[in-house]
Parts: sequence; C-alpha cells; structure tokens
Amino acid sequence: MAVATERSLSMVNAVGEAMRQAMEADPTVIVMGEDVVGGAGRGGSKENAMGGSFGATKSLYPLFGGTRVRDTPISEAGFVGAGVGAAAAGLRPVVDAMWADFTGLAFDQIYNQAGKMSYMFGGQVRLPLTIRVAMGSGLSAAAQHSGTLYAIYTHLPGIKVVVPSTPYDAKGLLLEAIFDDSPVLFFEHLKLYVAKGPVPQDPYRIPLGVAEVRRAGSDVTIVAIAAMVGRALEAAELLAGEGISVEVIDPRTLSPLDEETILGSVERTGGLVVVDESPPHCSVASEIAAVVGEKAFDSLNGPVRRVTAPHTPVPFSPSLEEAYAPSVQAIVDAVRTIC
Amino acid sequence: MAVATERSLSMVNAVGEAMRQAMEADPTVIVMGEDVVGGAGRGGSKENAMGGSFGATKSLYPLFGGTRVRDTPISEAGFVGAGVGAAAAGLRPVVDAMWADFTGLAFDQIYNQAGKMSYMFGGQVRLPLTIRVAMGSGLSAAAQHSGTLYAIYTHLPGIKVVVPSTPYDAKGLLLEAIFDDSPVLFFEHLKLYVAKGPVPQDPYRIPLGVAEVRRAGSDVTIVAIAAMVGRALEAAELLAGEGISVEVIDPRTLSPLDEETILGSVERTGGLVVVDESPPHCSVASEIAAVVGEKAFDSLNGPVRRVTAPHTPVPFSPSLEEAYAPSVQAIVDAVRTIC
Amino acid sequence: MDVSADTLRSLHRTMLTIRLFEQRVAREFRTGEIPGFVHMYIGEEAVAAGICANLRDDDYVTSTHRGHGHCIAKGCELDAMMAEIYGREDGLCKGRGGSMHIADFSRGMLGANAIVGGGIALATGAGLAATVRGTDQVAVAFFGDGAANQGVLHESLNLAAIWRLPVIYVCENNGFAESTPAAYATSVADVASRAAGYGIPGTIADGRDVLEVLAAARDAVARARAGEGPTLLEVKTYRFMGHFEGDPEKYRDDEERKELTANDALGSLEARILADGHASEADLDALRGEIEAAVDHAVEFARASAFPDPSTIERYVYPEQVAQ
Amino acid sequence: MDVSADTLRSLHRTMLTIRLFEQRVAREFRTGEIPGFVHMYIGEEAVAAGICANLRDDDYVTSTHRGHGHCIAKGCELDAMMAEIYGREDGLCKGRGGSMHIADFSRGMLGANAIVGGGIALATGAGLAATVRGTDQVAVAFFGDGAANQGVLHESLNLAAIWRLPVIYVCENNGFAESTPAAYATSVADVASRAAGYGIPGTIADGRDVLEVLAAARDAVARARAGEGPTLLEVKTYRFMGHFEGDPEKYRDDEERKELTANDALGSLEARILADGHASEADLDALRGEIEAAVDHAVEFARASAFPDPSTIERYVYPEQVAQ
Ligand SMILES: Cc1ncc(C[n+]2csc(CCOP(=O)(O)OP(=O)(O)O)c2C)c(N)n1
Ligand SMILES: Cc1ncc(C[n+]2csc(CCOP(=O)(O)OP(=O)(O)O)c2C)c(N)n1
Ligand SMILES: [Mg+2]
Ligand SMILES: [Mg+2]
Repeated sequence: MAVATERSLSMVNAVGEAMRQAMEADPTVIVMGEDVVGGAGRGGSKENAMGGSFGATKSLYPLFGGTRVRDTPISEAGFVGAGVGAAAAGLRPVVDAMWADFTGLAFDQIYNQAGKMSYMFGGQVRLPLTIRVAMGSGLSAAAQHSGTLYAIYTHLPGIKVVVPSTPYDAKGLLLEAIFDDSPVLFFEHLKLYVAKGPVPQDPYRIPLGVAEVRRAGSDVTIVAIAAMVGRALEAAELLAGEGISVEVIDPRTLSPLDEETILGSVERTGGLVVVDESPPHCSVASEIAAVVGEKAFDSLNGPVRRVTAPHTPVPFSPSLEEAYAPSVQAIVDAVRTIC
Repeated sequence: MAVATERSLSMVNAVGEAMRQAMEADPTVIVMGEDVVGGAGRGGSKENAMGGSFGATKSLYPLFGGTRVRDTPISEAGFVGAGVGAAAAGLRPVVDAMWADFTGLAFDQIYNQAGKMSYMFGGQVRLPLTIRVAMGSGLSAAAQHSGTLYAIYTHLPGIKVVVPSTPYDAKGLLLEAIFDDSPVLFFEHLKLYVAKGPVPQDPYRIPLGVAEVRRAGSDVTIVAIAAMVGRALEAAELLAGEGISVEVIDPRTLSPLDEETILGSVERTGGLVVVDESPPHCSVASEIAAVVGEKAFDSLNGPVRRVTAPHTPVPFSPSLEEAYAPSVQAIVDAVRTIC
Repeated sequence: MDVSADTLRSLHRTMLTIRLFEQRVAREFRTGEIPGFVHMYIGEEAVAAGICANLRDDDYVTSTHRGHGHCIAKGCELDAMMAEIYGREDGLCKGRGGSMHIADFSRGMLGANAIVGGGIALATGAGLAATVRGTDQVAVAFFGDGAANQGVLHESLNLAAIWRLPVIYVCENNGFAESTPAAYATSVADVASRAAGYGIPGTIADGRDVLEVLAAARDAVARARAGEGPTLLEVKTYRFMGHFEGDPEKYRDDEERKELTANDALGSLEARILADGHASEADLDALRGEIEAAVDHAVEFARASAFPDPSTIERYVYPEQVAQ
Repeated sequence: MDVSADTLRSLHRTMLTIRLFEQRVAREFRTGEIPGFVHMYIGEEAVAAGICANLRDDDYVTSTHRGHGHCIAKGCELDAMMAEIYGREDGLCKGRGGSMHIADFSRGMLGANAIVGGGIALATGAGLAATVRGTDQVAVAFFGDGAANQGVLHESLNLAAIWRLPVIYVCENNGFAESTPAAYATSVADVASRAAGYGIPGTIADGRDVLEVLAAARDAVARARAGEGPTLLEVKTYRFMGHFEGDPEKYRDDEERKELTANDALGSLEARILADGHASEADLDALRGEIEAAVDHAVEFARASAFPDPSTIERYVYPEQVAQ
C-alpha cells in the first residue's frame, strides 16, 4: 500500500516524475519517441515540449536538452531497434512507442532482438531498455489504438511486463524498470492517466514480480489487471453488501508473475476470478487460471472464472465499446457462480 | 483418421500438392515468398525452382509461371502487407514467410491490418490470405529460427491458426485454409516435413476447428500440438504397458479450437495433460488448461498438467536443445502425477 | 494546363464538398457528439480531388487517419460516411470503424488507416491483384510526410518497381507529423527525391494548385495503366487545422500559417472558375447551398441512425464465409 | 593508394585467417560434428578486413548470419569462436548462440544475426550511445544485398542522417540472397544510390581490391568520428561457396562464377605483397602454417570443450542483474 503522504499526482505525472528522477540519477538514461519534444525542438519555446501523446514527459526536454531527449521520425522498427542497440552499447534508453498497438511495427526488434540477445549471447549483454506504451479501450480510439497486447509480451522469454494500476505504482515500477537490466514493456492504461493518488516526492522503487493485495478478503480471490483493478474493487464492494468477502490482487507485473501471492490467496479463499481486458485466448487470464488450476487444484471449490474482453478487436462505436471491457456487473456475476 | 489409400507422401510434398491443386482450381490463388522461384526465374531451367526453403512449392513455377508464382525481396512487412492488400482486392494469396520467427517483421501487417480489417470495416471485406511458415526446434537452428509463435496468433482476433501433425492433415487443412475467407497462419513443423503418411491424390478439405482423436483411451486425455502429437502417442504406448489407457487428441487448429472434443474426452477420462513446444506463459497449453479447468471442473480428478518448453528462447547447442521441447519421458511423468 | 470547364467544376465540387463536410465534422465534434478522434483534411482538398479525378470506380485507394477527403473524392456517400463517424449502424462500416477506419469497398476505397503508413503495402497488394488479373486498374496509396519514414514505404517502392505494379504512391507532405516538422524528421527536403533510389519516377506537385496535382497524377496513372510501373508523387500541401480536433498546436509558427493558408487551393480554383466564366457567383452560391444541404442531411441521417446493438459485438471478427 | 607494408601484411593476415578458418569450418561441417547451419564468408574476406582495419577495439560492429569474417576482423579469439560454432560451453556465447549468433562484446562485436537486416538498427543504436556519451566511437552495420530491401535500413538511414550518428552502413553486395539474384530483387543496380534519398554519402568499393575497401571505409570512419554523420558504403563482392554449406546452388551461372572467383582479393593481395617485396614466398608459407596451427588448435579446443549442462537451460534468459 502507498506510503502515507500529503501529495497527490495523476499517473501521467507520476510517470513524468519517475522519468525525470531517473534521468537525474543516471546520465545514461535517455528518452526517445515521436513528439516527445515536438514543436519545442525547432526554435519554439522549450516549455512547449509535447512530452509524447499524453504529455507525460514534457518536463524533460527543458531540463535535459536534445542530446538525451529526442523526437524520432515515425519509424517504430528503426527507433525501437536503435533503443535495443543503444542499450546493448551501454545506455538505459526509455522508448516511448505511444500505443501498445504500434509495437506491432517493432515486434521483430522486441521479440527476435531484445528478447533473445541475453540468452543467445550467453549472458554477455545487459539490455536495460524500457518501452513505454499507452493501452486500453475507453476513448473510442477504435481497433488500432486500443489493444492491450500484454499477453503477447508475457509469452515472450527475455521480456518483462509491467501493468501499473495506481500513480504510486507507476512511479515506483517505472524507476525499477529503467534500472532493471532486462528489456521491459511498460503499459500505461489510458483510463488511469488522470485519476490522482498519493505519490511520494523522493524516488523509490517497487520490485518486479511482487503483487499487491488491494483488498483483503476470505471467500474468493479476484486477480485484476491495470484498469480492471478498479472495477474489481467496485465489484468487491457490491459483493460485500451481500456478505461475500472478496480479496482483490493486483499482480502489477505479469512477467515475472507473483504466483506465490495469488496461490496463497486462493489456498485461503478457495475461489478465483481473473479479470483481464484482453481477448481471452492465450491471455494472461488463461495463464493465471492455468497456474492456479495446476498448483492450487486441491484448494479450489469451483472452477476458475475468466472475465475478459471478447475475442474481437476493439470496436469504435460507444455502444459496442461499452460492452468490450469486463464490467463490474460481469465480475459480480462471475463471482456469484462460484460463491 | 486418414482415408485408406495406397499412396504415401511427406508433409512437404503434401503441402506442395495442396498448393498445386488450389492453384489449378482457382486462378486467383497466387504464391509469393523468398526463394519460391529462386534461380529458375532469371533464365535458369524452370525445373530449378527452389520452392522456398524446404522446396515445398517447387512444382509451382514450372506449372503456373511468374505471374502467379513470385519471388519476393527480403521485405517481410512489405510482401505480407501486399498479400493482405491483394486479398482485400480479390486474390487468394498464399504467402511463404519461411519461418515463424520472421513473421515478427510483418507483425503489424498481420495484427493491425489483416486481423482487424473485417471487423473495423463492418464485414465488407473478405480476406482470404494464407501465411505459411515453418516452425519448431530440433535442427539446431537456434533462437531466431526455431520459435513456434502460434500462441501469439491464437491470441489475436481475426486470425485463424492451423498446426497439422500429419501429411494427410497438412494437405486437407491447407486446401481449407486457402479457400477460407479469413487470414490463416499455417504452421508446418520442420521435424514433420520428411516423415511420410497416406495422402489421397484428389483434393479434399478438412474443416478448421475440428480436432482429431489420434488414440482412444479412458484414463487420461493428452492434447498435443504438431510435433508433440507423435511424442504423446509414444508416451501413450509406454503408459499402456503400465495399464494406463491414454486418449490422445490433436486439435489440428488452435483458432478456432475444438473445445467440444477436448471437453468431451476429459469428461470421460477425468484427467488432462497438454503438451506444447512453446514457452509456457500465455501459451496454448495454458489456454486449454484454463478452458478445461473452467468448463470441465467437475470432471477433473486432478490438476491439468502443462508440459511445455521452458520460458527461454531456443538454445543452439544440441545438449540444451534436446532439453527444450517436451520429451516423451516428461509426458509420461506428467501423466503419472494424475493417474 | 488545358482543362475543360466540366473538369474544373467537378474538381471544385469535390473540393468544396470536402471542405464543407470537414467544417461540419469539426463543429459537431466540439459538441461532444462524435466519439473518438477526428483529423481534418481542410487545406489539403486539392490532393484527394486532383488525384482521384483520374481514377475510375474500380480503381483502388488506401488512405490514412486523415481520410474523409479521400473517401469523398473516391465517391463515398456522405450519409453513410457521417453515420460511420458518429458510430452508427448505418455507417459505411456499421459503426465498427469510425473516422480512422472508414472504408467503402464498393468504391475501391480500401480503408482509412490509423497505423501511420498502414495503407502503403495494402495498395501495393491491390496493384498486384490488378496485375495478376490482367486488368488495367490502378491503386493509389495516400500517406503523409511522417509516414514516408516508415520502412514499409521503402519495401513497397522496391517491390512495386521490380514487379512494375500499377501503384501511385502519393505523399501528402503537409510539413508536419503531429507536432514534428518534416524538416526535422525527414533527412531530405523532398520525399520524391527518394524515388531515384528505386529507379522510378519521383514527381512533385504544388498542392495549392489542383490542376498541377491533376496533371501530375494523370501522368502517373497513365503510366500505371500502361503497365509501366509505379510513381512516387509528392504533393506539397498544408493542413489548416490542428493535427486532430483539440490540438493546442503549440508547434506552429503563426507567420507560416498565415502565409500558407492565404494560398488556399479552393479559393484559387473558385477565382479561376469565376474569371474564366465557367460559373457565376450565383452558381457557386447555389452549389454551396446544395452541398450544405447534403451535409445537413448527412448529419441528420447519422443522428437518426441507431447505435449498434451491443449483443452483436462478436460479429464480423471473421468475414462471413461465402460458400465455395 | 599508399599503404604501408605493415598495413598490407596485417590485412593479409586477417583475410588469410578468415579464409583458412572458414575452409576448416566447411570441412568439419561435412563431418556432421557442427550442429545447425553455417554460412561461409569465403570470397568476401576483403570486406570485413578492409572495413575493420579502420576500427578500434571500442568501436562497434553488428553482423549477419555470415558473420565469422566480421568476428575475426574485429579481433575475436579463434578458440572461443570455434567452440561456439561447435555449441560448447567455452564458446563465446557459451554454446547458446552458435554460428548465426556469435558475439563478443569485449571486442565491440555486438552479434551475428539470423534475422536478415537484424543488425542494422542495432548499429544505429550503438552509434547513438557513442553520441550521447560524447565519445568518438563509431559503429558499423554489415548487411547483405538482400537485407538492403528491409524497411529497417530506410528507417535507420533516415534516423542516422537527421541525428548525424557515427554509423557506417556496409552493404556486402555479393549478388545473391540465398538463390535470389540482387539483379532481380533490388530495383536499382547500386544499393549505394539509395543514399542520395537520405542526403548522406553513398560510395561503392570493389571487393576484389581490399585497398579500395580500406580507403572507402577510412573516409567513412573519419567522417563518422568527426561527427559528420553516417555513410552508406556498398562493397561489390562475391561469395565463392553456397549460401550455406549443403546448398545445391542450382541458381548459379558457372561462367559467372568462374570469372568472379578468378579475381580473388586474397590472391591479388598476396601477389602484390610478393611483388612489392613485403614478404617472401617462405614468409607467406610460414604465416599460412601459423594460422593453420591456430585453426587446428581452435578445433581441438572446441572438441575438448564440454557441451552445456542441460540443467542450465534456463540461465541467461534475463541478464544477471548488476546491483545499482
Ligand atoms: C505506426 C503509428 N505510429 C504513430 C502513430 C501516431 N500518429 C498518428 S498521426 C501521426 C502523424 C502522421 O503524420 P503524417 O504521416 O505526416 O500525416 P498527417 O497527420 O500530417 O496527415 C502520428 C505520429 C500512429 N497512428 N501509427
Ligand atoms: C528476416 C529474414 N528473412 C529471411 C531469412 C532467410 N534468409 C537467410 S539468409 C537470406 C539471404 C540473405 O541475403 P543477403 O542479405 O544478400 O546476405 P548473404 O547471404 O548474401 O550474405 C535469407 C533470405 C532470414 N534469416 N531472416
Ligand atoms: Mg504530415
Ligand atoms: Mg547477398
């Protein structure tokens, strides 16, 4: 749980603060991506730096200048690949790839290069590369700007995957990701960007692979990812009214996954619902269901329920998009089938 | 099961025959990829056509000529994307992308374009595109030439995924894939290329989404994918000696997945082992385990066991590669934990 | 350039339709009724109009996130376009796509695309389809100066060159990719200069003059239809609005904007039509009224159309199979 | 070109080492003892030797599936290279990588790469690292004529150009990508001609003359060290062997092969060294004997090295974290 503090920040600002503190701490940390500098680069006032699509990093160009804060052309394979090469050659690049969907253009660089290098080269390389992306449905941004894709990166050996759900975690996990020597995909859910939460000013780190229990409970466990954590907590609140005590776990990182915390919880509660905004097949929901089904089989009183998006791209029309991500009601319903 | 027939073909030749018959049947079927024509294109004898890395399609250039059989430059995004566009504009292209790992370079074209088009455009486009790739470990081809990647494509809405394990299935499924109006990823395991099996001469099709029971049994179900089917059958044979009756199911297509056949089997046997040559997280093994854990919970006498590759890239050295894909012994051991 | 009065009037109608449609979309967007993002084509009308005037219904175009102009120039119905932008069931894509994914296959409009550069390979493939079938259809890929730095352009130009595909690659160079100036992101002043590296023609047209665009496209389309292969055609243009509606536009220079918007291709064309006596002020007013009414109708149509039924969310993931 | 006797002898030693190493690998491969695939650099030695003679230990190179020559020219130890090719624990990559993934970070050799074009962006990033640190290191990306059609080259040339990165993009044009002739797959005769589209120098050197390669690379490296940005350097070369060992090579023209292998850069260099009196026949024989002994030693070393322990299969997936 968040350290007691007076200060409240949005996730977008927590991310910006982590970036700034990382760059202050280590001159090898650089940032690059489309529109990170924006208009400010060519003669405009430094304060007009865009800081990427959501402005997260706009304080960086004025502070650190054009050598360490770089606009890229629209060339995802090229600049993500350059990030991989720069990491292999000793920098700690943070690449802003804008939206998770756009990593499709750099997939070879992530999968075949970044993810395999350490292994193929027998451990002789450190690859401290962080790739930041926005993800998720909810803005009617349609099929090519709303995907989650974290399941795919969780499948890949050599890659780590981070999915913060609070501003506090976003800061601590991003600082950890930047100073981790592995390639990390850092997913920021756009629906979480603006809501504020307590964030200490000083730099701090949250280790990768450690889940957080967001609400303690005894009858059933819900594991929820990113924006789904809030919905799970709402569902838990509703269910509490019916006398069902729900434990809500936020894994915070999907690779590595903190199996222990999840298994420990299910051993106590005897039930599990996994809530995931991705399409169902080969999803993180499936992974967690499989792990628990295998390792906590004897504890389960009923089937593990997966509450996911449908096996569809994200629709544009609000009437359909509303029906895309798991709703509070769908979570409640799933819990009821096993409680 | 295969129709009774005298004739025996290797999978590589079964694939070639399906390609030829599809091209004979429909003038809109074309094939393109690196080294599909090879030396034959520029003045060399037509019979010297390479037919791709494994020679599967070498009969095509002499028969159908350069308009329908095309060498591509090494530009995976460009020529897979051209395949998508050609499909959208009315052809049935079969793209040879050589190795599953190389689809990383065309991932955006597959994920953001091919997989989303029908949905985004409200069903106004048919996309009869087939992408053929070799996959799998076993040739010391190392990390960038051995990946399976089918889990990733199974995750993606709008894409279908085929993983034949016999020459008979390869032919029937490829003909079906080519005449299916959706984008299909067709995975050919390189360890299965040479072994022969019965293949009828006339064209025939096997529907997507229909599993095949390779061996009937009553004590436990094994679902195995592609090259793992053979190992599962070997394990079943060994276990039969111990009095354990194993049912072996080959799903043949992963998207759509024939859940019904798998669930029906588990309802009878009460146990499931899934054998998958991919890394474990968010794998097809996890997906099947999750489905069965959810929908056949009451039938299960013990946990669903996943027998997979480790969470690593494919190692080069034979001593390590030997330990990579699930062994017969590992399958036997997994079955014993639940029988 | 010698063009008929009909051609001039037809270009003008297309451009004015785009202008008025876009102005209305921008206005309605501000009311909050249109979901998602919209990217306005205002100021760039001459590109779509000048290029598409050379195309037939059975030719193909692939488009961008800034795709309304391409749709209109390729002949899409305003009603169904607007309904799509509003996310309604009667939209061209039944509300599944929205502004960034408008498509109309019945007009060879193979889709707006929210992946920058996403349409380039698709048009290449459409050109391939024409070649394999042996028809004289052509395909046009529209893309921006920002998209010109995507590797897929390089791959596609090379592929189209060696296969002599009937594809026209149209770079709409409006000087910016979001906030990033082309002068920064692109290592050469003219994207068209890259054509030489593929052994294909690279031409530049001034987007402030629709007739220059028309002429450059006519040559490229003729080449393509004759089986002589692809062309890279760069049109220098300028977007009058923000990158998307709501863009604070801090990256723009007011001087530059003033200068460039002063040279509006639509205004020049109207002046010429009047000067040459091809239409009177009254004719133009009538035309404007007619188009405004059509746009009004489109908005009404969109508003009256139902939102898609949530229970149909899983439809269209896979094309509905036609029996073989 | 005016080069010292030492330079000539050093180039010769590098080229001969590559030649003898590769001949031995090919021979041993046929015995079945070497796992996987091997792609021989024989005939192309002048490229790696001529380029790398201009590099320091702290400069970077990224390589290809045909990477043994680059390793040797960059100073990797033969023993550890051979052990890697044999898949042994004492290999440069502890047997995890093999021929297609040899790397030696201690020499700035950032890896062979089995993705065609895979090293291009990596070298760009290594150049970026030098720029950010403010050192005068340079990075070289080796890639083939086939790789030149990958989009990532276009993206990287543009990026390196606008950032003036110290990167030399070396296209080893050996006329073929597997069986596919460059004359078919690449729309222009000279890959170097594409440089103009990025506003950077594009130069061509004849790979049959190592001194021409040396000189061209010297200029490009000097430019890069001086902060003047990237160069695209194409070397026309020819591979004497199949694409990989075992290639039936049906796509080759015997005439062409005879002609091109007759102009062996290694042979010409030896002739010049002898003619100029920089070494005697006996000196060359001694050198050959010395290198053969080193290659013998490497094979012995490899054979004596253990295979990796299967229980370590999960090691190195993630870099072992260094405390911060
Ligand atoms: C692959 C990809 N990268 C980044 C983006 C985000 N993005 C949307 S539009 C745009 C700028 C495009 O510039 P340009 O190609 O010049 O087209 P214009 O908007 O000027 O018409 C960017 C970066 C995207 N949609 N897709
Ligand atoms: C992305 C990718 N596509 C295809 C291949 C298969 N492949 C391996 S080497 C090769 C030819 C490469 O040609 P070139 O770049 O000219 O290098 P050369 O072999 O001539 O040195 C191909 C197609 C691959 N390894 N990676
Ligand atoms: Mg632009
Ligand atoms: Mg080559």
